[in-house]
Amino acid sequence: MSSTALLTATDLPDIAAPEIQYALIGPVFIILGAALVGIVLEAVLPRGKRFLPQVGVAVVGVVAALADTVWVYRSLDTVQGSSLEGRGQVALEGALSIDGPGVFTWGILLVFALLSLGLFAERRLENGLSPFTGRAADAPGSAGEAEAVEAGLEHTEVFPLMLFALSGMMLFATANDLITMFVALEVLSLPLYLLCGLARRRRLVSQEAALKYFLLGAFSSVFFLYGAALAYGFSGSFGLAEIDLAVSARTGDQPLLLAAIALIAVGMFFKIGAAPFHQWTPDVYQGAPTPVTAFMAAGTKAAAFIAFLRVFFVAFGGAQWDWRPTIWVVAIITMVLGALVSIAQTDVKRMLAYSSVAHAGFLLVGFAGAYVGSAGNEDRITSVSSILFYLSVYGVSSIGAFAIVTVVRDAGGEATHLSRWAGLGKESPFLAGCFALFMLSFAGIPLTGGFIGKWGIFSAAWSGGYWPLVVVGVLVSAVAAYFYVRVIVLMFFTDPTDAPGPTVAAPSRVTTVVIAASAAATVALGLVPGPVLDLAQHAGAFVR
Amino acid sequence: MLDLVWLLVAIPLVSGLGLLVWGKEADAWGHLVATVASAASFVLGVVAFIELAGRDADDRSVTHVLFTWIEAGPFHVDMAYHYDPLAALFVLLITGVGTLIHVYSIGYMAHDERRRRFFCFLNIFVAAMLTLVLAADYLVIFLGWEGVGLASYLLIGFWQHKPSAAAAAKKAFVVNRVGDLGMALAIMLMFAQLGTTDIASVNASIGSASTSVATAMGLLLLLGACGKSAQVPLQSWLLDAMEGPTPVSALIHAATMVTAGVYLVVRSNGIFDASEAARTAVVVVGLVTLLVGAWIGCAKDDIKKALAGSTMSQIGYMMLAAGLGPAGYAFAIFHLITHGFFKANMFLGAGSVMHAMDDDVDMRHYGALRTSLPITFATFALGYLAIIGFPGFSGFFSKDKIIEAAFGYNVWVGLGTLLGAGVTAFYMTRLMMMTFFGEKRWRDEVHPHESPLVMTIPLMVLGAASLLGGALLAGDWIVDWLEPVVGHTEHHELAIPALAMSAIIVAVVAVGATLAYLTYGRRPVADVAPLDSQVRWPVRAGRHEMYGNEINEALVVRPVQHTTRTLVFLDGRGIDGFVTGLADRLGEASQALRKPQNGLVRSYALGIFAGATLVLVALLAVTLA
Amino acid sequence: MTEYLSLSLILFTIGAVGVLVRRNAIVVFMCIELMLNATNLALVAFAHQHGNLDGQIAAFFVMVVAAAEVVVGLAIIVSIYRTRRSASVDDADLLKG
Amino acid sequence: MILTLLAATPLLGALVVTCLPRGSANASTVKAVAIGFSALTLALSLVVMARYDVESGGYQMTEKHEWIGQLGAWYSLGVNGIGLVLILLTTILVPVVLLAAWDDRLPGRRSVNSYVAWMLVLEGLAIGVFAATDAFLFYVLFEATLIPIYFLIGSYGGPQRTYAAVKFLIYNLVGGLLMLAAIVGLYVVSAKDGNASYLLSDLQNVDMSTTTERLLFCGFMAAFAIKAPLFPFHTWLPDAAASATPGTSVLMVSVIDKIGTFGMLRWCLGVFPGASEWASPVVITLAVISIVYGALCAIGQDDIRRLVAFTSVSHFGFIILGIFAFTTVSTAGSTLYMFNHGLSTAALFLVTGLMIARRGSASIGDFGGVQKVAPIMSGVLLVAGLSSLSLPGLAPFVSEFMVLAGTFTRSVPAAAVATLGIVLAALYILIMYAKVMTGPLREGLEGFRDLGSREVAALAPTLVLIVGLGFYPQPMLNVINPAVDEVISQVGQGDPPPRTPVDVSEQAKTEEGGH
Repeated sequence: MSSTALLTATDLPDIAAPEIQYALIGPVFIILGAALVGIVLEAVLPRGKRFLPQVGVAVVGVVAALADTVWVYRSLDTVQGSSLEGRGQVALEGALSIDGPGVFTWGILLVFALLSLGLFAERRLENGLSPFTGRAADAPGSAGEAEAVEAGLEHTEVFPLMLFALSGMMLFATANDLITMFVALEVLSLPLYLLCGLARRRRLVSQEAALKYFLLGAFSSVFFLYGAALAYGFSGSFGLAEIDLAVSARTGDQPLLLAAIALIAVGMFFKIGAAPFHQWTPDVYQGAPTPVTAFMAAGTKAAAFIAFLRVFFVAFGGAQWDWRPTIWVVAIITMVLGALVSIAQTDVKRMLAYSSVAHAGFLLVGFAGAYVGSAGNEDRITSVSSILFYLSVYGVSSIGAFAIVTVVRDAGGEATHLSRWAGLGKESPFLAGCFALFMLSFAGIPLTGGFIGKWGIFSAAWSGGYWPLVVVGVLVSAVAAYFYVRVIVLMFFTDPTDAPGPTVAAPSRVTTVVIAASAAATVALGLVPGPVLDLAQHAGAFVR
Repeated sequence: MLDLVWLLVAIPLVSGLGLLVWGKEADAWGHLVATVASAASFVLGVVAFIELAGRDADDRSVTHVLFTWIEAGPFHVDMAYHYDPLAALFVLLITGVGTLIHVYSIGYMAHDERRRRFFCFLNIFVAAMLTLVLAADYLVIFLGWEGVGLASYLLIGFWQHKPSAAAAAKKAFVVNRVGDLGMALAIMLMFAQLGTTDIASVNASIGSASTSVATAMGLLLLLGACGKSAQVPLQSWLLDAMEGPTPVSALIHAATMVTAGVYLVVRSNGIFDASEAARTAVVVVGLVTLLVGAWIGCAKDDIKKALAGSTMSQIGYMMLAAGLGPAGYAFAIFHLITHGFFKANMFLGAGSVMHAMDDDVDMRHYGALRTSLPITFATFALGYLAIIGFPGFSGFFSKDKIIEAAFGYNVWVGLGTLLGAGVTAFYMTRLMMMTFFGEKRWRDEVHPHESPLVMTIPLMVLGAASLLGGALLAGDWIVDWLEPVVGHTEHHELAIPALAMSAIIVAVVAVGATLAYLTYGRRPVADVAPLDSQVRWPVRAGRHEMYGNEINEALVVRPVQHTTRTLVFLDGRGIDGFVTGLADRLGEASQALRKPQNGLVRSYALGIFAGATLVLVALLAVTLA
Repeated sequence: MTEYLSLSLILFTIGAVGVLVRRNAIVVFMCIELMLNATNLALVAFAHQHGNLDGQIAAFFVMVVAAAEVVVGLAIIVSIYRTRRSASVDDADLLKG
Repeated sequence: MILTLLAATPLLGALVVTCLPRGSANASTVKAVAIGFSALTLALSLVVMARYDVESGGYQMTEKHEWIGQLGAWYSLGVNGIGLVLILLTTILVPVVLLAAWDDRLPGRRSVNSYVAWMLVLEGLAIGVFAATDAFLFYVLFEATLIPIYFLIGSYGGPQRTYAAVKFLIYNLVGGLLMLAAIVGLYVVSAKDGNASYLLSDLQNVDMSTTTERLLFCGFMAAFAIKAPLFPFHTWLPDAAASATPGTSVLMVSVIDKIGTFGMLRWCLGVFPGASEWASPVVITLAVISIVYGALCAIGQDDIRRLVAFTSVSHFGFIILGIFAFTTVSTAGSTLYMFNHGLSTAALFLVTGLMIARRGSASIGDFGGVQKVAPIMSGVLLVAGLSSLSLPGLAPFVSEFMVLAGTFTRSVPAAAVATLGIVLAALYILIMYAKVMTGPLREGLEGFRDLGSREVAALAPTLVLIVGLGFYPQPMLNVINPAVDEVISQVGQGDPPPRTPVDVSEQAKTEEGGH
C-alpha cells in the first residue's frame, strides 16, 4: 500500500491485482487454513466427536506448516544488505518481509506450537477431560459447571483459537509495515485473551487473568497504534523501509519521530513483558491454563521480540543512537526487577513468569547491543542471530517447565505452591531431573542451551560496545540463578514438610513426550548448538 | 668408606621407620634393633673418623652428591653430604652419646608399654641429627634441623596422656618454628643474593656480597640458632621440654640437638666472618643466655629444670665463643663436646636418681642419696667437677679457653663469663648438696635403690669421658683438627698470663662452690619450697624463668589469641556477613518490589502509562543531551 | 492540522485517564475505544497532511480490529460479571504479589 | 584420543553405576564398580604420564575438532606438564576417596549409586578442565563441575547442607559469570580481526588494547580467585567443607579448587600476561593476606572441618603467591604445591572425616586423648598434619619453600610475611592435634575404633606419596619445569639473577669451605 502519487478523483489509476507470493507465505496460509477447517469442524461435528479431529487437524496443520517453513527457508534468496547480507524478499506488496529471521521465527513458533499442542491435548490428567473448561458460559461453582463436568463437555474451539493466535504470531514476526503489524498483534492477542479464561480448575483466577490481559493488552496496543500513527505522520508511510528512508534523511519533525519510537516501544515492551510494562505477566501466567501459559510464554515472546527488532532495526535503525540508551536502561530495570522479585515467589507459575520477565531483560541486553554485523565478518554473532537462538532455547525450556507444572498435582489440580514441590526428586526423579535441567538452562549453566543463549546475547551486546551492560547482565544472572537453584534445593535436598508429598499424576504419553523432547532439545542446544546457531546466523539481516 | 657416610644416616632411619611400621610384633626386640642400629652408626662413624684423620690436613673433606633433591630453574639443591673434621666430631658425639643413651633407655624405659615407639623416635632423632651435621646444603641442614625438631616434639610429648607433656611438646615445636622462620629466610636470602644454598659456595662467596647482606644473613641464622639452642629470646621451651623422658633430656636437650645452633654458627663461619655486627649479636645473645640460664639454674628445685637452666647457660658459653669469630670457633666446639659428655652424664644420673625416687623430680625431697646410689653419685660427681671447671676435668679446659678468649675480645664480656663460671659452681654445688648430701627428706614409701647395670654402665662411660674429655685439647689438637673448617686461630695475647687467668677462674669457681656449700650443705634444706612471697626477688625471678613465659604470653600469645578471635568474628560477621547481608538485602528488595504488584488492573495501567511517559522523556533527554 | 492532532491527543489522554480512574470494566473498555478513535483521528489527519490514502485505509483496519476487540472483550467481561455479579475491575485482585 | 578416553572413562563409569540396581543390598557392588572405573582411569592417566615426552615439553597428545564453529569454540585437548600433574592428582585421589568413603553414612534414603556417580562425573569433568586448550571448552567444563559438587553437598552433606550447597553454587557462579563476561569479551576481541577462535594458541596472539586486556583479566581472575579461594572471597569454603562429606571435601578442595590456581597459570598468565603483571601487586598482597589470615582463622576454629578449610585458604595463598611472583622457581613450586596440597589435604580431610564419623561430632572440644585408643589414626593425623605445616621431608615443604624462595627474589616483604605462615601453620595443626589426640581420654570415647585395614589402605597411598615426594620430588618437577618455563617466558618475566652470583668453577675450587 505504498503510494506516492497524489490521487485525484479524475485521475484514477489502473488498480493492478496485488501480487501474492503464495509459495513464500505458504506456512501462514496453512495455519490459517487449518484454523478455518477447525471452525468448520466445530460446526459440522457433534460435540462428543470433535476432540480427536480437532487435534488431528491442528497437528497436521502445524506439521505441514513446519515442513513448508523448512522449504521456504531453504529457498530464500540472498540479498546484499548494507552491512550484512540478508536472505529473502518482501512479499505481499510490501506487507510482509519473508526473510531469514522471520522464517526462522516461524520455524521456532511452529515447534513451540507443536509442543504446546501436546499439552492442549492432554486428557489423562483430568480423568479423560481436556485441561480447559467444559462450558465457559457457566459461572464457576455453579450447578451448570458440575453438569458440564458430568456430561464430559469440552471446548474444542481452543484448537482453532490457538491456530489463529499462531498465525497472528507468524504474521507479527514477518510484518513489514506498521498496520500489518498492528493487525497481526491483534490476531495473536485476541484468541489468547480468550484462551486465558478457559481453565478447568481455578476458574475465578483464570477469568481474572483473561480480564487483566485483555484490558491491559488493549490499552497497550493503542499505544502501539498511536505510535504507528505518529510514525506515519513523520514519514508519510507505514512501510518500515519508507520510514527508514525518512529517518535516515532526518527530514521530518524529530519530536514526532521520538514520540513514535517511544509509543511503539511501549507496545512492544508490553508484549515482551519488559519492566515497567510487565505487571500483567505474573498475573496472567499464573491464572491462565498452564498449556496456554506455556504457549504464550514461548510464542508471544518470540514473535513480539522479532517484530520489535524488525521495527527498530529496519525502520528506526537510523535513529539508533537515540533509542539504544533507553533500551539499555529498560534492559537493566527488567533484568533486575524480574530476577529480584522472583526470589520472593512461592508459586511455581508465578516464579516462572517473573523469570520470563528477567529473560526479557536479558534479551534486551542483546537488543541494546544492536550489533548487526560487519562486512567481511559474516560469521560473527549478531544481535538478531543471538536473540533468535536465545528465543529458541528459552521457548523450548519454558514449555518443558510448564509441562512439568501440569503434571505435579494434588486434589485441587495443579500443585503450584512451591512448598508442595519439596521432595519431588525422590517422588519422580525423571520429572525433577528435567525440571532441574530447565532451571539450570534458565540460569545459564554450561552444557545447557541457556548457556549458549546467554553467551550469544552478551557477545552481541559487547560487540555493540556495551560491555558494562554485559557485566550487569552476568551479575543479575547470578541473582536469577539463586531462585532457580532454590527450586532444585526444594526438589532434591528438602524433605516434604507436610505428610502427603506432591502427587505426580501419571500423564499421558503426549505430555511425557513433550517434556522429554524439551529436555533433549535443551541439552542438545547446549552440547551441539552449532546447527541451530548456524541457522540463526545464516538467517542474516532483516530484509526491507 | 667415606663414600658410604650416608649409611650413618640410613641405618638408624631405616631401623626407626621400619620398627614403627612393623607393628606390635616388634615390641619384644625393637629396642635392641634400635640400639644396634645406633651402635652400628657409631662404629661406622669411628671408621670414617679414622680414615679422615689418616688423610692430609688439607684433604680432610669429602662432598658426595647422592641425588638431586630439588631442581627448578636456577634453584638447585642436591641431597649431598659433606664430611669434614667438624662433621666428624659431631658424628662421633651424636652416635657415641646416642648409643649410650639407647643402652641406658633399655633399662629406663623397661616398663613402658610403648618402649618400641620410644626407640623408633630415638633412631629417627639420630638420623635427623646426623643429616643436620652432614648436610652440604643449607636446605638439607634445614631438613635435619626440622627433623630433630620433630623428633624432639615426639619425644617431649612421649607421655601424651599428660597434658603438660603435650603442651610442652607443642611449645617446643612452635618456638622452634619461630627460629626456623629466621633460618628459612636466611636460606632464601642466600638464594636471592648468591643463587645457591650450597654451604661451601655460600661461605666462600659471601665476602663478595655487601656487608649488610652478610649481617642480615647472620642475624637470620642466629634467630634459627636461638630457637634450636634455647638462647634468649627463644629460650622458654627448654625448661618445659623436661617433661620428656629423662634419656631424651640427656640426648636431645643437653648433649646434641640444642647445640645445633652453635654448630650452625660455626658451620656458617664465612658469613659471620664477613659481618662484625652479626658476630656481636651472637656474643650478646650468648652472654645474656649464659647469665640468664645460670640464674634460673640457681633457683629451680626441680633437678631436671636446674640442669636445663645449666644447659642454657653452657650453650650460652658456646654461642659466645662462636661469636668471637675465628678466635672462638674451635673452643665453642670443644666446649660443646665436653659439655655433651658431662651434661649427658648428669642428666642420665638425674634420671637414675628419679628412677630411684619414683619419678620425683623435686630436689627438696632428696638428700643423702650418695649412700643409696653410690655409682650414680660417683659418676654424677665426675660430671659435676667437669662442669664447674675443676682443674684437670674436661670442663676446666674448655671453659677456661672460652673465658680467656672472651677477655681477649672485650673485658666486660670476659667478666660476664667469669661471673657465669662462679654462678655455675654455685648452682651445681647446690644441686649436689641437695641431692646427695644433707638429711634424708624422702617421701614415704620411697626406697631408693641403685639402677641396673644397663643404666649405670653408660653413666660410667660418660663419667670417664667427663673426666678425660679435656685430652682433646692436648697439643691444641682440636684447634688444628678444625682449622680446615674454621680457619686459623689467632692467639690473643692477654694482659695477664694464661696461668694467672686460670687461677682467677678457679678462685671464682671456688667462691661460688663455697657459697653454695655454706647455704645448702651446712644448713638444713626445707623439704617444702618457700612460697614466692617468702623469697627475695632474684629467686622469684629465677623460679619464673626470668618471666620468659609471661613475656611471651603478653607479647605474643595473647595478641595472637586476640587477633585470632577478632578475625574469626570478623570473618563471620564482617566478610561473610557482608555477603549474607547482601543476600538478605536482595530478599528485602524482592519483598519491597512485590508491593506494586497489587493485583489491580488500574494500577498496572498506570504503570504502563507512567512507563510510556518515562520512555518518551528518556528518548527526548538522550536526543537533547 | 495542528488542531486535529491536538484534539486527537486530548481524546487519547482522556481515554487513557479514563482507563486509569474508572472502575467499571465496561467503561474502562469504552475509554480504550476512545483512545482507538483518537488514533483514527490522527491517522486521518496525517493522511490529509501527506496527501496519501494510507492513513485512511489504516483507520478502517483499526475500526475492524476494534470491533473484534469488542466481541472478545465483552465476552470476557460478561463471563466475569456472571461469576462475581460485579463489573468493577478493582474486585479482580486475586492474582497479586 | 587418549585424553578423551581418559575423561570419558569415569563418565562412563558414572553411567554404569547409575544403571546398577539401587538399594543397600547392592551398595558394595556399586562401590566396587565405581572404584574399578576410577582405577582404570588412574591406569590410563599413568599411561598418559608415561607417554608424555618430558624432553620436548609443550602440549602433547593433542586432539582438535571443531565444536561450535560460529563461536570459534573447539573441542581441543592437550596436556602440558602442569595439566598432567593435576590430572594425575585427580586420578589418584578419586579411587582413594571412593575407598575411604566406603562406610560413609548418607543422610535419609539417598542412594549410594548417585553419590559415587556424581563423584565419577566430577572426575571426568575435572580431567577435561585440566586438558582443555580451548577457553570456551575450559569454561564450559569449569562451570559444569559446579553441578556435581552442588549435588554432592546438597544431597549427601550434613545438617547445614542446603545452605552450604546454595552458598557454594551462588558464590562460584558469580565468579563464573564474571568470567563468562570475559569469555564473551575474548570472543569479541578475537572476532574483531578475522576469525573468532577460543584456542589457547590463537588467543595468545590476539591483539587487544591494554584496557581490554585488563578488563578481561579481571573477569577471569574473579572466577579463579573465588574458586581458589583467595581472601576475601573465601567464605564459602569453610561452610561447604563443614557440610560436605569428607570425600566431597577432598574432591572439592584438593581437585576442583585447583582449577582456580590452574586457571590463573594457564589462562591469566597465558592469555593476559601484561594484565597479570599489572595486577600482580594486588594479587600478591591478597595472597599474603590469605596466608596469614587463613592460618589465624584456622587457629580459632572449633570445627575440625572448618579448620582444615581455613588451612587450605592459607595454602592457596602460597600457591597464588608463587604464581604471581613470576619466577620459574616460585611457579614451579606453586604447581608442585597444587599436587602436594591435594595429597596432604586429602589425607587430612579423610582422616578427620573418619574421626568425626565415629564421634558424631566435628567439634574439637568433643575429642581428647584419642591417641590412646586409636594410635594408628593418631599417627596418620599427625603425618597429614605435619605435611600441612610443611615439615621438611614431607612433600609440601619442597613446594612451599620453592614458592617462598622464588618470591623472595621478586619481593622480599611478601616472602617475609608469607614465611610467618610456617609458624602459624605449626600452631593450628599442633593445637588441634594436642586437643584431639593427647591428654586423658575423654568420656564417651572408650569404644573409639582405630583405623581398619580398608581405611588404612585408602589412606596409605597419599601418605606414601607425601613422604616419597618429600625426599624425591624430581619426577614431578621434571614434568613441571618445561611447562613453567613456557608460562614464565609468556609473561615476559624471568628469574631475577642473584645479586652476587657464585661462579660454578669457583664453587668447585672452594669445596673445602673456609675462607
